[in-house]
Parts: sequence; C-alpha cells; structure tokens
Amino acid sequence: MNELQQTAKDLLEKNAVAVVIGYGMGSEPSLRRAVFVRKPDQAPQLIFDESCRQNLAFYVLKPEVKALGKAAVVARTPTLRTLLQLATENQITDESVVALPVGNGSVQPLTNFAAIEQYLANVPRGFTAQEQQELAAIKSKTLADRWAFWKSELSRCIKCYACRAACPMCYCSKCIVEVNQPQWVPVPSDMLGNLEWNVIRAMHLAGRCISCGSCADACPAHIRIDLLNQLLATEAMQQFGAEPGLSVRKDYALATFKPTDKEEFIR
Amino acid sequence: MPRIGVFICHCGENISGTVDCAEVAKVSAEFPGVVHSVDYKYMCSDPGQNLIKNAIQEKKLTGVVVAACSPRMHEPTFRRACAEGGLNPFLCEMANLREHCSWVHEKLPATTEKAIDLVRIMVEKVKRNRPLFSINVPVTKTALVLGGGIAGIQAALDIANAGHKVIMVERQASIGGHMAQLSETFPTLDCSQCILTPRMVEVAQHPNITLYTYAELEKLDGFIGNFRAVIRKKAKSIDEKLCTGCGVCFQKCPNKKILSEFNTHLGTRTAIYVPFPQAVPNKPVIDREHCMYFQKGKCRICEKFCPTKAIRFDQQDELIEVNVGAVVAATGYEVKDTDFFPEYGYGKYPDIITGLQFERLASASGPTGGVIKRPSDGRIPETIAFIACAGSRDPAKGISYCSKICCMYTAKHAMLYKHKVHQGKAYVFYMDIRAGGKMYEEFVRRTIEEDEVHYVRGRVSRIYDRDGKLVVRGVDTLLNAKPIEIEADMVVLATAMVAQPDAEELAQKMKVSYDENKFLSEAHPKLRPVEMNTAGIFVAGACQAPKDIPETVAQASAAASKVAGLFSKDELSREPVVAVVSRTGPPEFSNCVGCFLCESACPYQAIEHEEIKTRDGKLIKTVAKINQGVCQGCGTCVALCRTKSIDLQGFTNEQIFAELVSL
Amino acid sequence: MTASSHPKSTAHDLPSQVKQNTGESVFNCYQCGKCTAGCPLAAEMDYSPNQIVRMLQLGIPELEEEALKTFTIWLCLTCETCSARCPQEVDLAAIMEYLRQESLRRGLVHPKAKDILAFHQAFLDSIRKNGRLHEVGLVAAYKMKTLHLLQDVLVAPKLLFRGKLKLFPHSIAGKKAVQKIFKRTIQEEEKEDHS
Amino acid sequence: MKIGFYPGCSLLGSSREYNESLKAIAPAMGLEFAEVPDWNCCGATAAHSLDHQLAFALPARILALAEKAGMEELLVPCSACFSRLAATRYELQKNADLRKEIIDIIEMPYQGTVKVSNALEVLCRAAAANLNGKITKPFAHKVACYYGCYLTRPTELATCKRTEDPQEMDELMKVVGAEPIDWAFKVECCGAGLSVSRTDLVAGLSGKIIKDAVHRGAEAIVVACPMCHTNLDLRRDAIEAQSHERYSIPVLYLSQVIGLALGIDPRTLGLHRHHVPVRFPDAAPNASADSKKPELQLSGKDD
Amino acid sequence: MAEFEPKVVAFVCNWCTYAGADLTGTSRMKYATNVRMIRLPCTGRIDFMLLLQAFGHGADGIIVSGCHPGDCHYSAGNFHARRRWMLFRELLDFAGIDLRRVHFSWVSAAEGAKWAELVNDVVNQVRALGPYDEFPKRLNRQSLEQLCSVEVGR
Repeated sequence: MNELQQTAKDLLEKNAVAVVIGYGMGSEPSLRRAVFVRKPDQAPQLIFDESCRQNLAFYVLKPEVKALGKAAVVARTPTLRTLLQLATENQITDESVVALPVGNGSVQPLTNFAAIEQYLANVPRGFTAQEQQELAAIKSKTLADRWAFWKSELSRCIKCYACRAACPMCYCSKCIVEVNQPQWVPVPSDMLGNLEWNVIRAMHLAGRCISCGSCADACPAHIRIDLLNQLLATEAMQQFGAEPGLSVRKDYALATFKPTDKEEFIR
Repeated sequence: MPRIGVFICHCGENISGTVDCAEVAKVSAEFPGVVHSVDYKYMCSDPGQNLIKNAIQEKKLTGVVVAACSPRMHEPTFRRACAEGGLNPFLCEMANLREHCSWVHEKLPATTEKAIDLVRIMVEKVKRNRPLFSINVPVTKTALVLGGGIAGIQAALDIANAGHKVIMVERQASIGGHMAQLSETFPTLDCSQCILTPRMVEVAQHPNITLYTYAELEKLDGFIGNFRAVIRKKAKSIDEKLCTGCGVCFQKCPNKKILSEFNTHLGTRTAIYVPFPQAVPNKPVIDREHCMYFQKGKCRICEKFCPTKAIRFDQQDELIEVNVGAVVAATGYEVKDTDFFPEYGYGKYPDIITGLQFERLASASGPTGGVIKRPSDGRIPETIAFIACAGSRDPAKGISYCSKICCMYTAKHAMLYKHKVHQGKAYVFYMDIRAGGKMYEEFVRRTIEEDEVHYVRGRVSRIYDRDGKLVVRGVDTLLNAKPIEIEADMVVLATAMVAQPDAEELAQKMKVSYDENKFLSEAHPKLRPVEMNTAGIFVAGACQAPKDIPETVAQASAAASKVAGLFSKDELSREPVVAVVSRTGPPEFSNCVGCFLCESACPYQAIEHEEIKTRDGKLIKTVAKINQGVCQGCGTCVALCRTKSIDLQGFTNEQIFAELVSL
Repeated sequence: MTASSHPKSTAHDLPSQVKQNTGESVFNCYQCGKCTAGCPLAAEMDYSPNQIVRMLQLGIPELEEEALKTFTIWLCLTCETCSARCPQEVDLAAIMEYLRQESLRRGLVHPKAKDILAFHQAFLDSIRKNGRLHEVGLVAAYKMKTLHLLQDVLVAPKLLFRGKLKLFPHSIAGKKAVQKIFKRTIQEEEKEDHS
Repeated sequence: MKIGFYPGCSLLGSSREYNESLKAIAPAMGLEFAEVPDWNCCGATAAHSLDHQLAFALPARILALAEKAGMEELLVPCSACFSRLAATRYELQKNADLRKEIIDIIEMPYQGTVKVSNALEVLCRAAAANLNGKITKPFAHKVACYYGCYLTRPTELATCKRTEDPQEMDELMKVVGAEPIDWAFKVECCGAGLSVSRTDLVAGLSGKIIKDAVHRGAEAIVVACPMCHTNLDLRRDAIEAQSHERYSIPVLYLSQVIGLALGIDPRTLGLHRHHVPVRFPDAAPNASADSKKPELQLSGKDD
Repeated sequence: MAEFEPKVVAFVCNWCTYAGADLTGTSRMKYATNVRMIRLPCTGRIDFMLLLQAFGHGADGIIVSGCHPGDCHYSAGNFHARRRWMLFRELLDFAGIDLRRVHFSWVSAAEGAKWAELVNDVVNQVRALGPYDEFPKRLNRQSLEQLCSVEVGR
C-alpha cells in the first residue's frame, strides 16, 4: 500500500474523516474518476498519477458529500488553492476539510487552512511557459483574427455548462444564466449567447479563478475557455497583485482598489 | 397592464425651439403601455402640474414620464406633483429633453428623433418602476464623543448646549488632552490652561454630559441614529463617589519617581495620581503598573491615609453599554519622539527634546516652573536650536505630509525662549515657513524682527555631542548652500504630528476609513469635512489630520452642528434608493450564496450577515443583508453580485435592461 | 486628467538622461540642503551638492552643462551620506556618479579634477593590464600621468619595508576575459564617442 | 564553516595584514576559506566613477566565478570591494535588463545565488558560535569602533541595523574584552578613494575622526576596511602635519583585535606592518596587570 | 447615399458626468445627436454585462463615464469600476472586440465642454468604423417587447 492509501486508511480508521475523496480507475485504463472511500479497507482504490487532473475540491460543497460527514480530499496544488479560495468566500470553514497533498512528495494531511497556506507558500506558482506561450500566440493575432478565432471556437459551444459543473468556484445555487428577470443571457446556444456566457463566466472568475483547468478538461467541444480565465488571472496578478487561493485573507481584487490603479485607458 | 402618461414640456421655446414637441407627444402616444400623451408650454407651472395630477386620476395612470429639463433640476417638483395626484412619487421619471437634447443640438429631424428615443427609454423604465417609500429610521438623541481634548470638549459642549445628551469617553485620567500641556498659544500668547480649564469644568458640570474618564471604546455596532457602544471603564482603584479629591493619597504615596506622562517625562508623579493640578475630574487613579501594592503585594499606604476610605484595590474594569444616535471621533494625535531620528542620535542625547517637551519646560506649571533648563544638568541653555520639519515632509521616514502647526509653534518657542533668556541665541532651522492664518505671518516676522531669532534655511543633517554641547550640522541654502555648524546647548525638534498609535484599531472598531497615515478619513475632502463615510459618525480635530487649535475648535463645532441637525427630528427619513437582497422560497430562500465578496466592496459597510434558520433554529444558510440605514445607494455591490441577488431600488437591473432594449 | 494630458518629455535633456540611467528624478529634490549639510567635502566644492541638483531642475541647458563642468562631481567620495539621509529619497550619490560619466563622455571634466581622473584611469589601466590592481604600478602610472613625482615618495619606502608593496604585478589566468570586459564596456563607448 | 573568500587587491598588498590576521583567526572562529579561483579586481571607485557597465561587469565576473565554484556565501573583507559586489548583486537582481547586458559582457552564466558578506557580519556570527571560552588574553582597552561608509550605506545593503550609530562591532569588541566608547564619528567618511589623488582632503577628514576618538579616551581605533586603515594609519603623518597635533593611537583591523584576544602572536597578525606602532601606554586605565604590553611593543615607524 | 449614423450608448453616473452633460446643455454647446444616455447613480453600479447588452441591442459604440478619481459621490465607486473596466477591456480585446468602440472617461460636473468633445470624438471614430454588424444581435425590439410585457403585467 502506498503512502496515500495508507494515510487515507489511517484517517478513516481513526474516524478523523468519514470519507476520502480521491482518484480511482475509470472505465478505461486511461481514464480516472472520482472515488469516495468510506471504509479503511477500500483505501487501495485510491490512485494518483499524471492522468488524475480533475479538481476534486468542488465535491466538498455538494450537499450529498456534506451529509457523509467530514471529508478528506486528495489535493493537487490547484485543489489546495481552491480550498483556500472557497474559505475566503465563506463556503467552507476551517478544520472542516482535510487536504491530502499529492504531487510534491510526502502526503502529510493538512488539517486546517493555516497548514495549507504554509504548504502553498513553498510551491511554485504562475503559469507554465507553454501556457504563457499559448496566451501570447492568441494575443499576437490581429483583432480580426482573434474575433474569427473565438467565433469559431465558440460556435462549437452547445451551452451544456459542463465547464460550470466542473468548476469548483461555480458554486452559485442559481447561476446568472438561469436568472430571467431580466434574461441576462439568451437561452439559445447561438453566437450571442455563447459569447455572453463565456465572457460573463470569465469575468465572474476574474480574481477568483485558481487556474486548475478543469473547465477546459470538461468541455466536450474542447473549447479553450481556460485561456479566457488565464488571461484575466494574469492581468489580475500583474495589475493588482491578485493571487487567489494562497491565503484565507479576504482580498478579492475586484472588491478593493488602489487610488493609484492604472488608468491610462480612461480619458 | 401599465398605464403610462407622457407629458412633454416646451419650456417656452427652450425645448420646442429645436424639438417638435407635438410630434414627440404624438409618437409617444403609440408606445405600448402609454395611455396618455400631451405637450404643454410650461410643465413645471401650476397649470402644467395640474395636467399631471388630473391625468393621474382621470386616466388611472400607473406611471408618469415628464419629458422636460434635467431631473437634477425638477425631479423633486414632478415627483411631488405625482404624490399630490395620488401616485407614488417613485413612479415618476423624467426624460431630459432640454439639457441633453434641445440645447445641445440644432433644429433637425434627428433632434426630434432623439427626443422620441429619450421618452421611449423612460417609458420602458417607468413601466418597471415600483412604488417606493421613504425609509424612516428612529434616532436616539444621545451623542458619543470619543476623546476629551479641546476637540471633544468643544463638540460635547455645543451638542449639550443644543439640548441633547452627550456621553464623553476619555482614555486618560483627566480630560484636557494636549492643549492642557501647552504653555502659551500662538499667535496671541494667551495661556493655554487659562482658556481651557473653564471649558473642562463646564463639561464636568453640564447636566447633559456624562463623563467617563480612564475609559475607552470597546465596541461599536449599529448604524446612524441607532448605535450601540460598549465602553470599558478601566479600574481607577478608587470609589469616585467617596473620593473628595483631597490629595492626601498622592502626598503619601512612596513611589514618587514615576515619569509623568503629562510632563512629557520631564517630571515625576506618584503611583496614585492626578495627571495635573487642574485635572477634571480632580480625583486620582492608581497606575497599577507602578503601584507597589499591585506589583509586590505590599504598601497600601494610600488606603491607610485616605480619610473617606475611597481606595478600592479590588476594583475591576467595568463594561458599560450605551445607545447613541451619533458618534464624534475626537481622539487627537501624538508627536514622534526623539528616538525616531537616527541622524539626531536615536534619542540618546537628553538635551535634544521635542516641541511638546519644550511646552512643558516653558509652562509656568511645568516641571521647571517655566524656566528653560537642560534636562541633562539643569543649566539654562545659552544657545538653542529649533529644528522644524523633524520627521514631517520626510517620505524617507514614512511621513510625507506637513504637520501644519510646527512653523507656528517653533516661532512661538523661539520667541518664548528669547523672552525668558534675553542674552540667549536662538536658531531655527527650517525649509519653508508656512504661516497662513490670522496674524500668523505677523507673529513669525515678530520673532525674527523683534526677538532676533536667527532663521537658517536648510535641513540639519546630523547632531552629535562634543564636550557637553550639541553640534548641529546644517546648511544655509540662502548663503550659497554653505555648511553651517552651530554648537547648541539644547535642541528642540518640531517632531511630526502623527495619528494615535491605536488609530487604526479604533477606525476598524467604528468601521470608518482612514488614510495611509492612519488619520481618519472625512466623507468628502471639501463638501463633507466633518462627516465620515459611515453615516452618523463625525470627526473633529487632529485625529483627522494635523491642525491647530482654532481649526480644531471650528471643526468640532461643525461636527456638533451636524449632530444637532441629525437630532432635530425623531426619525430620520431617507430616499429609498438603496440596495436590497432578494429572497425566494425554500429550499434556497435567497439566490445569495453568501460569498460576501460584496462586503469589502461596499464603501459604507452597509452589508451585514443574516442567518436563515429553520423554525427550530437550525442554520440553513448565511446570506447578505443590506442595512438600509447605512446604504447610500451607489450600487457597487449590485454590479459585483454574480447571482444578481442584490438589486438597487430605483435603478434595478430590470429597469436598466429595459432602457437598453428600447434603444 | 489622465496621462495623455501630460506629454512625457522625450527630450534628451540631462534630467531625462539621469532618470533613464539611474532611475532617479532630480525633481524629487525640494532643496532642503540636508545633503550639503552632511557632505564631508561640501566646504571644498565649487557648488554644493544641492546646487548641483538645482542646476538640473530649471530646464536651462547652459546650467545643465555647467553642472557637468563642476569640480564637485569629482570630489564626491560616494560615501552616500547624502543618499542615506535624503528625506525625499533621492540617491544623489548615484546622480553624481552618472554626472561624472557624462562629464567624461562630453569632455567637460573640470581642470582641477584631472588628478582625480588620472588616478581613476591609472587604476583601471592597471586592472585592464593584469586583471588585478598592482599598487606600485598604479602609483607609478599615476605619477607619470600627473607629474606629481614627489607626492607619496615618503610613504612608499615604508610600505616596501613592511612587505606591503609587491614590485611585480599579480596576473590572473582570466586576464583575457577581463580585457574583453573592458573592450565591451568602457572602450567601446570611448570608440563611439570618437567616431 | 566553509565559506567563499574574495580577498581583493589591497589584501594582497597594502593591507596584507588584514588578510594574514583573518587567516590566523579562522581556525579558532570555525571558519574555512575557499578563495574564488582566478578572481579579478572589483573595479572600486574608479570603475563606477567612469563607466556604469564596467562597474557592474567586473564584480559580476567575480560573483559568476564564485557561483561556478559552488559557493553559497562569499566573504569580502574589504568594505569597498564588499560594497561593489553587494551592490552589483542587488542591482542585477532588481534589473533584469541590466542583468542580461552584463551576462552578455562577461560571457558567463550568472544567477545571483551567492550571498555577499563582509568581515563584520561573518565574524560576529562566527564569534557567537565559536569564541566561547577561547579568549585567553582579553583586549582590555578602550576602543573606538570605526564603521565608515560601506557597512552602513547604502541603507538597503547596510550590514548594521542602526545605520547612524551602529553597534555590531562594539558588541563584538565587548566579546573579546574591549571597552567600546560612544563617539561621534563612527560612520563619517575618511576620504577613501581620494587617498592618493587628494591626500590633503583625506588628511582633513581622517584627522577629525582620529581627533574625536582620542578626545574621548580611545586607546585604539578598530576598522574593517583597508581604505579606512590606509587613511587613518598610513596617512598619519599627513594628518599630523595638517592638524599640528601628534596622535599615537594605533589603528587595528577587527580581525587583529580578535587575534590578540585569542593569544595569537602579533607578528602572525601582521601588527608589525602598521605605520603607527601598535603600542599602549602603561597608564592605560583598563589594561589589566597581566596584559601583554611587552609583546605589543612592536616595531613601527623606526623599523 | 446617406452617411452611416452610429448609435452610441453612454452609461454615466448621476453626480459627475450626467451633471457635466447638463452643463453642456446650459452652456448651449453643440454635439452629435447620436448618443443616448443611461443614467445610473454611480459608475460602481455599471455591470460589465450592461455593455455587452448595449452591443447586443444594436449599439455601435459605448461611452462609460463617471467622476474623476477622488471625486466619487460615494467616495470609491469609481475606483471599483476602474478595476472592473481594466479587466473587462483586456478580455474584450482578447476576444477580438474592437476597443475603439468602447470608451471610458472621467467627466466632472464642471466639464461640460469635455463631454461635448468626448461625444463628438467617439461618434466620429465609430462612424469611421462603420456599423457593428459583426456583433451578434438580440431579437428585435418588437418581439422582445412582447416577451417583456408578459412580466410587466402587474
């Protein structure tokens, strides 16, 4: 039994948690799925490898999961950041979730937010060179080409909202697309609706998105919606120093300001 | 179905000169929902207003659009007319055909087209207006004044004299603040205590003022008209009812070597003490940190000698809860100490003192009886240097602002020194002289011309000791920037005026904003100089920014008049343009997910947490709630709310959406 | 108003050059004189340090050039007392450094500063040659440059006796590398200036 | 502790006793020096008076060499060299464009990983860890600790906390039994770079420093910088000529003082190389009975 | 052929820009008729989605204007708005929406002339760009009115 499985087993045996949310084998060898381990002897179901990409944090907000009792979550770095960001947004309370950090050596359970903050302080952050390059590639296109690119990307959107379902920060009980007084977003999945939906989603995540990439992974049409989020995350970082999910401090970039914020675009 | 009435005003020729008003009325009549559309020469005239009132009744209108001038001009007029006609005033909107159309465009078809559009936009909006009602908030007519310096004293007396109750909280054992420490005041040189102490006594005796000294604000909740404050009354260790202030206790107290705060550490006091002879209340407190009984368990001499048996060693801090309708923050300032200056010796030279210390030396009631003596050896300084801008205007030391009073008090100090030590030499090192004020410039000139104080323009780079003298290395930038070295016996630093060390904590307690220097921020730098952006909290004196006594008193009176204005009615009536959080049925109860990201965006701290519970008290969820007494209706939270569960009355999402649709 | 209403100065005036090369703005100086008050050599200077800054604050080209011609900039010891105590956080030592370099580039070095300059140049020559400083060589070269042949003759024997002077220079293996550095920095600029 | 070592040019010549004394006390202090291979001169005042890039390129090469040699920390005893190296590291860290330029010039990889330390901080650290119980001959004299410019300025690189009245060397001197005096010229400039070209000015500045130290009863001046030493020691004749005063107060490197307290032979510490003889009057109020006056009466001027 | 006349929607705050535009009127300064103003209490109230709605409803250009920094009637609404706009502009630009159609400005209650200048300038720019046909449009006004009237029936 590996360290992850052992740790999960210990937690369950000691009744420190009621369920361990982790990754298990999917229906095909290359696929992974979320598993909910509730008995110590099921711990060997837990695996962790490169293919385990889903951000499991959003399960902790589900009423069904909450009903099971205290949960431990197998957490990659984005998952840890998600937990802290959820904490700043009053969605989870301290010591209500145990994080099992994976991908950086030892699996030492992090039982409170302070421990997660400390753990994250030593983890490198920022976008990879490849990610930055992808962004730069689109930025370097002409305006018309950018419009054409997104037009063609978004033309595939079927408004299935899988992105929303996969996103741990999309926890609103009634999403803006469901608000109909007024009807902010047109219902049909036409160009206008698709554009508005994706712009709104990006703006709603600006300064909050912890860049886990789950939305793009979930998109059945393989639209690179994560790039919209990456753009705003980069801007929020550069302009406002926003790095969501690194602490439980309430520092949402769009709910604060500096008198010296850049404004050369305003005349 | 909506029944909208449209009323087009010609404004004489002002609108009809370029806009075809009859055409606008004709087209408007065809808009869905419009049941009445007329044009008239002067809509704001009595006959014009009657047109509206009559139409409301005759046509059973559910909404009115007056297409006339700017709503900033006549919206109140027409809303009142609607109300008189029996329609909720908030069901009336104005289309601005004059300032935004007829006056800014030529007589062209496009101008009339625009006018029609403007009417259509407002028709679409008004269809979605809902009746709104003024928000009435009861007012508790008691003011809480924080701080018993001259600012607090002035504010408290003015409010009390207007007939309202005042609770004054002062942290020290006596009121009086820094002004009680000053020797004489510029530019008149009247004795500070002589003008202040009668006011202090008035506070103590005023039937409308309750005074808590040796007390601090512990907590402040609530909103304008309805604050609830918790005051911590620190244990004075005496029974104030029994104590007569006879003074036997501090004559007998064996611990006589405690540095006196009132005398800026240049004199001493006992462990049981009154800060100064004219203290109000003139009853002692025991400083437990220095009391032998509290520290070592033995002594109790004061208790033995107290003729009224008023000593209470077992007294505890007391928490008092009070309801107040307004708060005046008048918590004052501190000055930087000499240890703030590395280049002036980190405070290690006893003969380098602060301006406030000089005040005590110059004061007839001070530790030297008004004789200027060196703290180190008691000699009278033959050469004295005053250094202005010590710490002020010094971004490198983190203080970029001008402390405003130093130029004047430095001139006063130099003058007082020359009056007391006739043969002495006085130098003032300065950068600029800022003497804007009645008789201020004249005062400075007198210091230079009549008292022959030497003003040297240049900053002092360093001070060090040499054979019992202080070598002051400065420069005269007016003399070809020549380095100047003065051997002084004493140096007085006009150290920067700074916020109280706990100003930030206090601001957070009151939920008011403060600037980078921890001075409390007024609501508007020009037009609301004594209000804070939390309604019902006012500011006076140097806790807001450095200022001198006349300015402080003026601001305190201004704050008091604001409080008196607020207390002039039993209820506070407010425009209902405020944000609201929508509620829905179970199981969600509200679309608000309780992320509270709006909380920090609100400039007024109007967003509260509301717990939704089941009948048996189980928490279902926590959602945002707008305190309508505090909300000013800017709508920043509305734009930020992802689920659109906050909306702004009068400018709802539906209304604005409809305006856009009608384009 | 926004930035657009304040067109950035694009001129090649000296304050802009100073800003570009040192990041220091002469306009931050409010002429309090504290730099001069603390400067160990202010009394020896033809213009005091704050006056040097003043000369750059007025937008008068003649005065800017005058600043480059002063003896002051060469007397500056780079002790940084001015920078450390400046209330406006102007790094005057860095500005002085830049003015020296610019003065040299424009050939405006004060005549009385020739000795100081000669010493600096002899110093760099010595490093260029050997990679390290050779003190005897330095002093000898300096004397040749300035013809101050007798200065310090009383000190040299003392040093020799105490084993402090090495008659032959240390030479390092990376001598070539150091020479290359010189070629790419100071010599390249000299060439540019001459062309 | 193994630590990188950059002696700099003057430690091989005019201030070789600083080098010798540092090496002499190293074992007792638990220090082991590894010299930067094939180091070059840092360029000193001359480089940054004349050329901006050169002023960074020369120190950058040294730092790059130290990096290549796998050093984590580099001891730079000469305060002037320290200042250049530390400033270079700081600027290159702050300014990515400059870093690129300089890397192109020196044609060596440069990361900026080597911490640059001066003798005062390294010796303070080593003394706290290693000196306990090793002081056999306390240096029982009143000393004026002279910090000069580079240990306290610029503020962002300052080794000392109270930059206008530093205490670190004073504390270190107390450890070796000396009595540091409170005086006014701890951080005044000695004239440094103008030593050769304007000896007259240097004599004036250094003279003021010596005067205050002597006036306040110091028996020795302790320094941590070869330039300060040169100006206060070697230029003593010029100082005396200009001030018309005679000063016998010796100037010691802090490593020499520590060495004496450790009982190391004065010659090993290079005390004989000073211009002003290291001698203390019998009447020195603090000299204890068993003080090593005979040993300290070393040849000086009349050698 | 008649020249294309753009439709420009202006979102303005009540206290500065709306008042500034009033001053343009009282000063009788002239500007293009193409602009339609939506009055809001504060720029802080301006949801970025309203801008998209404006384009969706046929606007060819947009002006957003409020109080200068430090002048906000609500002390900080414009500062919050400014941050939002910064990100929103980046996003629009990234998505290929021409920023020459979206203009942000501070117009104070005293800047009547600035308002006229701003409107003319924006109208001219947008006129040169032509109609914003690329941007997908909502259903036409009539059909929407029918939809809306259902809920307006109270």
